[in-house]
Amino acid sequence: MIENPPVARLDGVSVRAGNVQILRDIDLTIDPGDALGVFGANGAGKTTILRVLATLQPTATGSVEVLGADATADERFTVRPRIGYIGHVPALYPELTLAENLGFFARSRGLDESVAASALADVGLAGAADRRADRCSHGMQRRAEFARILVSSPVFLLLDEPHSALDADAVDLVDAIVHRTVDQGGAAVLVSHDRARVRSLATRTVEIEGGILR
Amino acid sequence: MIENPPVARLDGVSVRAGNVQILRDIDLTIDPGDALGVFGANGAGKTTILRVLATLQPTATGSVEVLGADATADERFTVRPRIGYIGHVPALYPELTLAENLGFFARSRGLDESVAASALADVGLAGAADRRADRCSHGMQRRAEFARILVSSPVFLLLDEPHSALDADAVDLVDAIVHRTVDQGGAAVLVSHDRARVRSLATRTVEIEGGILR
Amino acid sequence: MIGFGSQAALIARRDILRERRSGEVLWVTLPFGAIALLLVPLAVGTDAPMLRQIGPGIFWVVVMLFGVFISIRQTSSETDAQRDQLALSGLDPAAVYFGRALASFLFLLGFQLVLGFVTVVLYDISLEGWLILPLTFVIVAAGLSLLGTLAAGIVATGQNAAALVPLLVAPLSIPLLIGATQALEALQLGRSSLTWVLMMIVTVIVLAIAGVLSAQPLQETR
Amino acid sequence: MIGFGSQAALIARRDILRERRSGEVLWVTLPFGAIALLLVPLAVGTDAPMLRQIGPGIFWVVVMLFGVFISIRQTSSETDAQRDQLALSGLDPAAVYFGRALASFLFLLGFQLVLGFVTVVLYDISLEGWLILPLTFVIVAAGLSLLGTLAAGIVATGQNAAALVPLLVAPLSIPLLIGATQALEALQLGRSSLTWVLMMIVTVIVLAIAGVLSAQPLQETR
Amino acid sequence: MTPREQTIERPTSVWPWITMGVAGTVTFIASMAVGPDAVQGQLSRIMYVHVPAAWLAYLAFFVTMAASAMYLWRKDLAWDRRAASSAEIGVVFTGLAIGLGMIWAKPTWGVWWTWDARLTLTAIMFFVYLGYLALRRTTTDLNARAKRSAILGVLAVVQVPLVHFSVVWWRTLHQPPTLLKPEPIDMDTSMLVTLGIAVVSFTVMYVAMMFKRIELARLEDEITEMQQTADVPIAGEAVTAPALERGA
Ligand code: HEM
Ligand SMILES: Nc1ncnc2c1ncn2[C@@H]1O[C@H](COP(=O)(O)OP(=O)(O)OP(=O)(O)O)[C@@H](O)[C@H]1O
Ligand SMILES: Nc1ncnc2c1ncn2[C@@H]1O[C@H](COP(=O)(O)OP(=O)(O)OP(=O)(O)O)[C@@H](O)[C@H]1O
Ligand SMILES: [Mg+2]
Ligand SMILES: [Mg+2]
Repeated sequence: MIENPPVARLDGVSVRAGNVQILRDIDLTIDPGDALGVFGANGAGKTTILRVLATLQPTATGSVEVLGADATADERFTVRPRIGYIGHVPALYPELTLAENLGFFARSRGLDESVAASALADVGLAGAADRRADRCSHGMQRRAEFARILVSSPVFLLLDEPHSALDADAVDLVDAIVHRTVDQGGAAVLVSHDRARVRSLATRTVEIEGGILR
Repeated sequence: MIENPPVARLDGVSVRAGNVQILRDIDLTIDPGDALGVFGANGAGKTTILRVLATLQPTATGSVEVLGADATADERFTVRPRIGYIGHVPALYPELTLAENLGFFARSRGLDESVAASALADVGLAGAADRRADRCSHGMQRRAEFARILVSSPVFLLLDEPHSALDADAVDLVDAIVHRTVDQGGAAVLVSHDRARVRSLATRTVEIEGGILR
Repeated sequence: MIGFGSQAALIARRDILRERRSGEVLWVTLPFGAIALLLVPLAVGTDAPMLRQIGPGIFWVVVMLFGVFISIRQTSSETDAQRDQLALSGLDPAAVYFGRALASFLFLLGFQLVLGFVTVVLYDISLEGWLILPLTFVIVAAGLSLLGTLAAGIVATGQNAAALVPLLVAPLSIPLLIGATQALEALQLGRSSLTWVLMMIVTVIVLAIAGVLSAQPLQETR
Repeated sequence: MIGFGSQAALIARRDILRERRSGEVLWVTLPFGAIALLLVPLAVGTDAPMLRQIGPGIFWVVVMLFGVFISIRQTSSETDAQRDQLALSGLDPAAVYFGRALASFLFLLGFQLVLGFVTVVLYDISLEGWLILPLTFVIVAAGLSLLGTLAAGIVATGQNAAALVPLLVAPLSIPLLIGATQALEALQLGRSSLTWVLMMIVTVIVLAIAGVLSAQPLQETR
Repeated sequence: MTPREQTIERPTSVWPWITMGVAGTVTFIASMAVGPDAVQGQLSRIMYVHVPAAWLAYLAFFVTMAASAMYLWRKDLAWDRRAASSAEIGVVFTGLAIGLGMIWAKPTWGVWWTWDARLTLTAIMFFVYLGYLALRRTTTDLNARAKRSAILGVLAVVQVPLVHFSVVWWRTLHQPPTLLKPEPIDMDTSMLVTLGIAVVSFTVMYVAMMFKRIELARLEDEITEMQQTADVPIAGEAVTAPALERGA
């Protein structure tokens, strides 16, 4: 049996912005089945690493390979729909209802709007489907972001502080989503300050300090 | 000795928005020295209660008294500067540096800009004082919000998920701020999903469920 | 994956829905345009033949300015998080560009119709040769929405880039404006307006090509 | 607490600093205004005497429209969180209103100077009686910034109120516009422009009063 | 990371300078050799610089457009340098045409500047390309800069036909085309020949300037590149542990 190719590989990656260096010489390999916990102080570069893995962040040096595609080449466009990224800030359109937001997302993946409706029900927001996103509480908006993950079932999950703003029930939902993805041969990266919870969920953890991985 | 007047008292308060009821018949008294933990599911109304206590949220029924002032009367304007509120979303001006943001805040309280600089140093952001707020990481922005609290030393703290997005060092900062306020005869309300941490910090806790306090 | 056309339609539907909720074009931009048309006679003096002469020109200038504004506002209100998710969605950036432009195009057509009516009433314009107008309206709306959407994409890539906007808008809106004003005039003077229409069409094509070529690089910069 | 004047100055400084960083007025609005002035002759025809006649009027219309836009944009970009903190800051809402208007006023003065220069060059305007201009510029800038800031306050309170903006802008910008155009003309015709200047000053006072009275209710609604 | 030792070789080629000198001299001699114009007298000699300068500006902006398009297609920074170099030279030529035009306008029309479609549009063209150059100074990231300016470089070229045809569309003061037009040319042969010589010389000058400018641009890019790989502070080190309870 041949070995599975890695889900993502960073090789000597550094990122600069303005006149500061955010990441320095990052080497990192994420294999199928990995659930990687990333810890580190505020401003250390955790979000930036997630954006590099999402192929959204231009790098200064090094090579980035995600789901078999070179992230600096046009190939990245073909793998992006298989990446699920949740950032610090909800990406919903405030004037649209939750159903419309998710429906837009589902249709952009060529899926039916009913998929969106059932994903909303799965995260416990069926009753708020017709509420405008900007009239939903912060935690409800975060939940809707997770519904997006349920709609597209990505193989590579990139979650920035996934447990924040979620109540106890919803936290379990996150864990279930991570488990399911990893069990099906995908991978997940979890950035968090809640070490205890992420340690129990992750298969391994790394620490980032001043832009360097330890 | 006469008894201290309460820091805040809600009496039969209900809040409506559009055609839904967010809070129903809330009775709540917060005394000097109280550190009240507020728990509850996503969308239960926790943030709304904080905004009521901050005199920012119009109520449908009931009476709200904060720091001795009737929150529906013009008296509320005189007590507002003694309230410290941190919401879900940082309120910084993205184009201004952290120092400029805090400096603006300090001067609006009639304080010197040096107070702002030392508050930034206290939250560990002295090195990033001249960085634009929108180029700071999410946790750094949250820290800057706490620096605001250090600048004005409010007697009534209203913190919405204070521990989220903060690293281990910064989390202690929150606890220190709460302790200091409470010890000096002020009061704090902490909304959170992190029950363990807030239980250790709070003098008492309440649970909110579907807009009703239990 | 869904086809290019459905992708563009999806984006256009999203933008139309957002506008319907926020009502910005309807309640802020449209009334402003109408006020502009109303202010001109008050400002330059109510000399009827002169107003008749400058009316169409003023109409087109107002359409031009507000048109670009409408399309810029429509797009540049997007947050970074929304931009990230759109980039990950796998939608073709060129389809996104056309979808946005399509929504703005429809707003602009409506805008032109309302303001056109206002102009005719206020300036007592002769409508001789008006048959060319629907064609001109469509071409101008297309050109301005493509132009504004392109400019908005540039604004969204960061503050330094905002300086590009006037640089792009100035040279590219001029052919549209000249074409629009001259096409009707040529017809009224009994000459052919073909050259003008062609010039506008060429501008629209140039804009469409430019938008398609720049859509991906603009999405990837910030 | 700090005094009313210092509060307003603080807010104005904040807005000026934000503009300096974002460069929106400088890079987007100002060039747009200049383009507008340039497009008019191309659109209405290059008839020199006619241009000389309509030049000042067109200038004022452009100043009027963009002026209100500048002041609206300046304020309505505020987030809910920022609004909450401002309400808690204890700053007097009326001082906040004046501070914002002050920043817009300064932008507008600069805007008028640059566009005024462009107009004189392009339209070959006679500057006889120009001594009234500095006064007019200041009054118009004050009126428009107060008007735009008030309109922005209404827009920021939520979508339904936005429909009120045009109702406010139209009737209040017209006296300013008429006053500005007539004051110079009266002087050039050897008549007194006092009535016109007074009319503008009354409008400015009305706007200031309206702004002060509505500042607190607007801050508290959303 | 240790800072790397890097050096940049000095530009050495001198032949572009020689070519420019020769071409300039040829233009001067040719314009002096031809007899003065019947109507305009000595003033007409301005034409032999005014007109080629305007035409070479057109050419330069077309080259900018083509090179920008090539950059967008190939993503090769060399094309970006070509586009920028050509734009810079085009701006110089436009400025020359405007300056000489103004000098010419004062005695013939009695004013330095007037409302005229060609004059206005030429001025816009000048400012748009000045803006192009200014835009390039706002970013230090080479690829981002190249992308933005390439988009502008392609689109701005619509200015050229606008300037050229403006005299036809608005019949005003400025000379309508005498050469670049569908109808037969009616111009004195000696003047025509002189103009031809001037145009050829200007073209040679343009090519020589391009070589020199592109060489310079390459060196500038190398320096920028070096500055960008140099060591800079780590972003995260700006954040430290909070100092708890000060004084209290
Ligand atoms: C500031 C003033 C002026 C500017 C900006 C200007 C600009 C230009 C430009 C851009 C061209 C190239 C046109 C083309 O072939 O497409 C041109 C050509 C020309 N200009 Fe001027 N010009 C100015 C003043 C004058 C004056 C005062 C005269 C003479 C009275 C003049 C005579 C000519 C002639 C004869 C041509 C060649 C036309 C042809 O053969 O196509 N220009 N000018
Ligand atoms: N204008 C409105 N129209 C309809 N519903 C609204 C409106 N504003 C708020 N709500 C609803 O009020 C409820 C309470 O919101 P609130 O932000 O107080 O919740 P929360 O307890 O803070 O939740 P979370 O834990 O997610 O932060 C939510 O269900 C929200 O959707
Ligand atoms: N354009 C920029 N200019 C200067 N510094 C920047 C820029 N962009 C990002 N940074 C810095 O890069 C660092 C890393 O940011 P990042 O968002 O990755 O941190 P993080 O580890 O996710 O922090 P947090 O725990 O607070 O979310 C921060 O110190 C931030 O200030
Ligand atoms: Mg982060
Ligand atoms: Mg909440």
